[in-house]
Amino acid sequence: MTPRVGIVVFPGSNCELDARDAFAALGAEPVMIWHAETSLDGVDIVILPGGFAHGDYLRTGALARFSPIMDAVRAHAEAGGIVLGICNGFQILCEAGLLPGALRKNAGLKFLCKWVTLRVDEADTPFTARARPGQELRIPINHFEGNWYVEPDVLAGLKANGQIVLRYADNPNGSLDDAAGICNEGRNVFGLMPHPERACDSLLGSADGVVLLGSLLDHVSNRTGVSV
Amino acid sequence: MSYLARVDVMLKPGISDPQGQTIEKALPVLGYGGVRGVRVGKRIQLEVDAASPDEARSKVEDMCERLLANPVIESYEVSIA
Amino acid sequence: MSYLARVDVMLKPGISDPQGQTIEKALPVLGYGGVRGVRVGKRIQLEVDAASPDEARSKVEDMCERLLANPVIESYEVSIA
Amino acid sequence: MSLAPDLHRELGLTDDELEAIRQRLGRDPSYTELAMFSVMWSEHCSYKSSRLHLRDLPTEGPHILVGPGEGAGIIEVAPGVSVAWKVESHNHPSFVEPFNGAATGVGGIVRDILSMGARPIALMDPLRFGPLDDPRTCYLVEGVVHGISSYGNSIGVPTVGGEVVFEDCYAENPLVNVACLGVIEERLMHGRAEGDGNAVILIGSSTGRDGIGGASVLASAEFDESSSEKRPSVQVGDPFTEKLLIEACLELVRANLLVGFQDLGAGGISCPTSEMASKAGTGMRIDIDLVHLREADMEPFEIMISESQERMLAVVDPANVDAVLAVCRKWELQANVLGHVTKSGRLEVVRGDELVADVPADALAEEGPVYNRPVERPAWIDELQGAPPGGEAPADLRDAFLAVLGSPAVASKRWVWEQYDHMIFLGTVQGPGGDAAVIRLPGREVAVAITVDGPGRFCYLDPYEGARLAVAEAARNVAAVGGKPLAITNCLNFGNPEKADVMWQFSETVRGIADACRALGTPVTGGNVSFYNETNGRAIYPTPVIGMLGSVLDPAGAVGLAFATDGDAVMLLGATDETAFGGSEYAKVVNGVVAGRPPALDLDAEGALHRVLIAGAEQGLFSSAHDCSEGGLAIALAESALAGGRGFSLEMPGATHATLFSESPSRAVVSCSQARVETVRRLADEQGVPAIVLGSVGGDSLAFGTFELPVEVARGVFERAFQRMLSASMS
Ligand SMILES: Nc1ncnc2c1ncn2[C@@H]1O[C@H](COP(=O)(O)OP(=O)(O)O)[C@@H](O)[C@H]1O
Ligand SMILES: [Mg+2]
Repeated sequence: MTPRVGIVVFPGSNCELDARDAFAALGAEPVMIWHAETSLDGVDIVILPGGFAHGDYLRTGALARFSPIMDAVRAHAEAGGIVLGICNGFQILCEAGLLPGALRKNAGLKFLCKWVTLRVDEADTPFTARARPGQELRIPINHFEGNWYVEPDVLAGLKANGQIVLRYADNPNGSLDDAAGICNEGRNVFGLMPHPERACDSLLGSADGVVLLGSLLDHVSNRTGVSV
Repeated sequence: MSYLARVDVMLKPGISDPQGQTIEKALPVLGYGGVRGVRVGKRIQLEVDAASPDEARSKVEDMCERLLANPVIESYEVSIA
Repeated sequence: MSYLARVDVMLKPGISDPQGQTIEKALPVLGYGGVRGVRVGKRIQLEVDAASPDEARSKVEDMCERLLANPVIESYEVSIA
Repeated sequence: MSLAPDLHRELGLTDDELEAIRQRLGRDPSYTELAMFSVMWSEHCSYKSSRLHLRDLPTEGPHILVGPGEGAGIIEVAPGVSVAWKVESHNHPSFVEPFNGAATGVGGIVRDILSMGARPIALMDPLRFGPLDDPRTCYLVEGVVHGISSYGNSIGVPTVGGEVVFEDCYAENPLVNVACLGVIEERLMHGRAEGDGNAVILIGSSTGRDGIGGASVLASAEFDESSSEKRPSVQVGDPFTEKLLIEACLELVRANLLVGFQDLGAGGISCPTSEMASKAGTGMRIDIDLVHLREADMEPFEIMISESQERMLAVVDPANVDAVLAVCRKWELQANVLGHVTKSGRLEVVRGDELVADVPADALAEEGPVYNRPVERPAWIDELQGAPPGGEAPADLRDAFLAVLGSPAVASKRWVWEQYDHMIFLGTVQGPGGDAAVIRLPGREVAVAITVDGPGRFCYLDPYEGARLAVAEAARNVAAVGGKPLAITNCLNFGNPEKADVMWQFSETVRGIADACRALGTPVTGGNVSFYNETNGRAIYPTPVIGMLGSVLDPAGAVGLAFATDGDAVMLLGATDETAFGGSEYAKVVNGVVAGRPPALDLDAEGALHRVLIAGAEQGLFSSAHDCSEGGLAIALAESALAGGRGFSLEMPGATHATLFSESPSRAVVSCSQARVETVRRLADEQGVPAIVLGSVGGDSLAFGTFELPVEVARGVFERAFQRMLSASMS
């Protein structure tokens, strides 16, 4: 049996189909989950996809974190289940307190859609297991609010615990400590601004995203005995 | 009773404010010297039903804590008219 | 002398404010009934050098016309402390 | 009730038009009816000045499933795979308020595509502004680009290409056109109100007093001075609601719950109600008390013509009404049953039990005035065409090259397109920065190539030739990536049609488009006309923007413009006319001249070039292909080099400014392995296309023979010029 990947769809999400197609191409079984649901019906991995949930009105992720499904997402995370927030999903996880920090407007005050180079600084996580420490990945960003911030003392703790998983080789948005992707203390909840699902097909410019999404599938396969 | 509430949400001091900085850079160009400390935040207006100004205020402050402001980077002020 | 100026920029009445409407729709769901007329605008803070409060005010109002507000759709209020 | 004597004039209706309305109704129109006619009979909605000319456009072909007349044209790009393709203008609103004007322009064209039952999957934004050294221009550029970016990115439709052009003539009349591509998922929808008794449902945003400033004169006495304040002409876009509208409508189409539907744009509720009834030969009765209003005490005329954004009108079998409302509720969208379809052939509008309008649907939608406006070739055109084109040699060839490479028209627009999500849907095989964008269709193995082109200078010098050149260049861009040109949409931006010389430019342009489209086998599937782009008597260049669409059956075989391999041969396909400087970038930038005749175009040679490019791509012969357009051969070579991050050296003797900067059409620069040079030659010979080897790829400089410079120097100019000019004039 294959890993089931639950993709949460908020009103205003817009990368859910891309996430679905990328995971399907990797042999997983994508399951679309509407934000008003209250159950994740036993999926192995939860994805909060990119987009503009509730139009990003007020603040990115500010309204989405109150969606009914978020209680189930929190429970899944607390039970050690894998949760990945991509772009807007990362912003929602921060607003929901499942990941530390907040995302401000890009330092350049511009929306940025471009290819960037990421460095894997923590290779011993379920999200980066397929990567070599220090390996560079070419993956696009696509956001206006990717300028991650956290209080200095918290940052110190995160670095000490190795929770800054991915860093920009060349910081595009002013993000603190060049952070592009982080995880929680339990190393089962991940958030990143770049879009690995957009980098799973060399015809589109890069397949490096497979390293990250594939690692998650390996992880749940090994843990639950399901295989890809 | 219905009260008009005004909420001002600003980035906390010490947190860099690209919008403010951009405006601060643009002003001299337009011939406005002697301007400092530009900060850009949100002003939210709303009408709340409440029995008293105090009740209105605590209701709105509650909204700020949970929704209107993000405590990690923002501070807020509520005024009730 | 330096004065602290506060500028509140809001969409003119009649100009639709999708952001405000969306927040208004969300509030009851979060258990905040009895809230109407939510409008979201900008609050801008700045320190201006000027000889008098009046000079500070007219300087800032000038900036509003040219940069801080978009007169086509926004109205603004200036207060000098 | 009798109307104030010249109320109709204030609404933009002539005395004759009012008389025509009286005849259709057999009585005076009510205020509400007058307002409805004023919008439906406006130039924008009725095409009264352009319609006669547009009839000459070829609109049919085996692969054209739907031509002009509906929300968008429909083209079958592969067996069973159909796409919608359409361009619209939002020029004036974007001048008044660049951010919201451009944003709502995106929203409007996306709903046109949606109205066909298609999922919008790509946008393109042909933009034109005044000179870049004018701070006002920079304010407009920033606002327009930000508006498109924030709306398009939020609704999740990638903006995969466009144009940014700067000419003095656009200073007071910037052009903001937006094209949208959609893919038919389940079934094609039509804007027809079939079925007596079917329900009429308004879906989407609430209705406010948006965009009816013009009709404010209808305000009855109880409105005070601030009434203009109450009726802002500026509309604010709500991309969040648009995104919900897209998903909800597509779900309704998939579930086959709709009889027909149409978007609300210009004309507000008056437009789809009358058009859908008219197209189906039915009628409609609606109660505007059931319209979900954003503001209190709106008058009937306000509700009927309000241009509030993000709304669609659906005609639904009564048995399906609950299901439709349920889908809308799921997507948190307002939806209200306004009334029903009738047999009456009339649009009846009631408010409660008061009848506020009762007009024949055809009168509003179909029987608008049609004008055969005077057409006269202006005297100044001969003088203009007689003047020297500005092809004189430069003082220094290298400086001239850098001037052209760094000119606003040629320099990289990365600053613009990096602000657009151009990747969502995992279909962008080739995005901004190339010739045509190559978009793989979701869940399918085929792709389409799309591009927009509008060489205003050529059209100014000779509208007929300019229009042919526009179509040719657009098709060439599609062929360059290996796409087969199939059809065009077009946006015709012109001055005041009541002026004979503007109408001459218009008719010549349409004639040119028609001839070129016939010759290249690319019918016109629709488009849009924008007149009155004129301020203080100064009109814009006649600016037809051509949106060309082609098919790419093997996306992996699409060809890019980047030089790929050191040692590859660099070849030029097509003949060079070294005198083609009229309206060229070189003439404008180096000699400050816009005069003479535009380059001469032979459509047979053009078609032959396309066949070579397409066949070469199919056979996998090319490492790169790039058409020669603005800046001529020199810029085509430089762009391929910069894109590939590698230089080239030309072996051809003594490259002069005439060889390098002439803009003679029907040419492309390709690179291929030395082993394939002969095959390419033979392929070109078969089609009668001249093919010569210019030199080879490699090294880290652009070595033109007569001069040379490091790739990185050229890159610095090409990549930074645009942003430098922007920030320079901001300060
Ligand atoms: N330049 C043109 N060439 C061909 N068809 C056109 C042109 N301009 C408008 N049309 C067609 O006329 C019809 C009405 O145009 P328009 O009002 O822009 O459509 P919509 O109502 O969807 O905005 C559309 O089908 C459009 O394709
Ligand atoms: Mg080209």
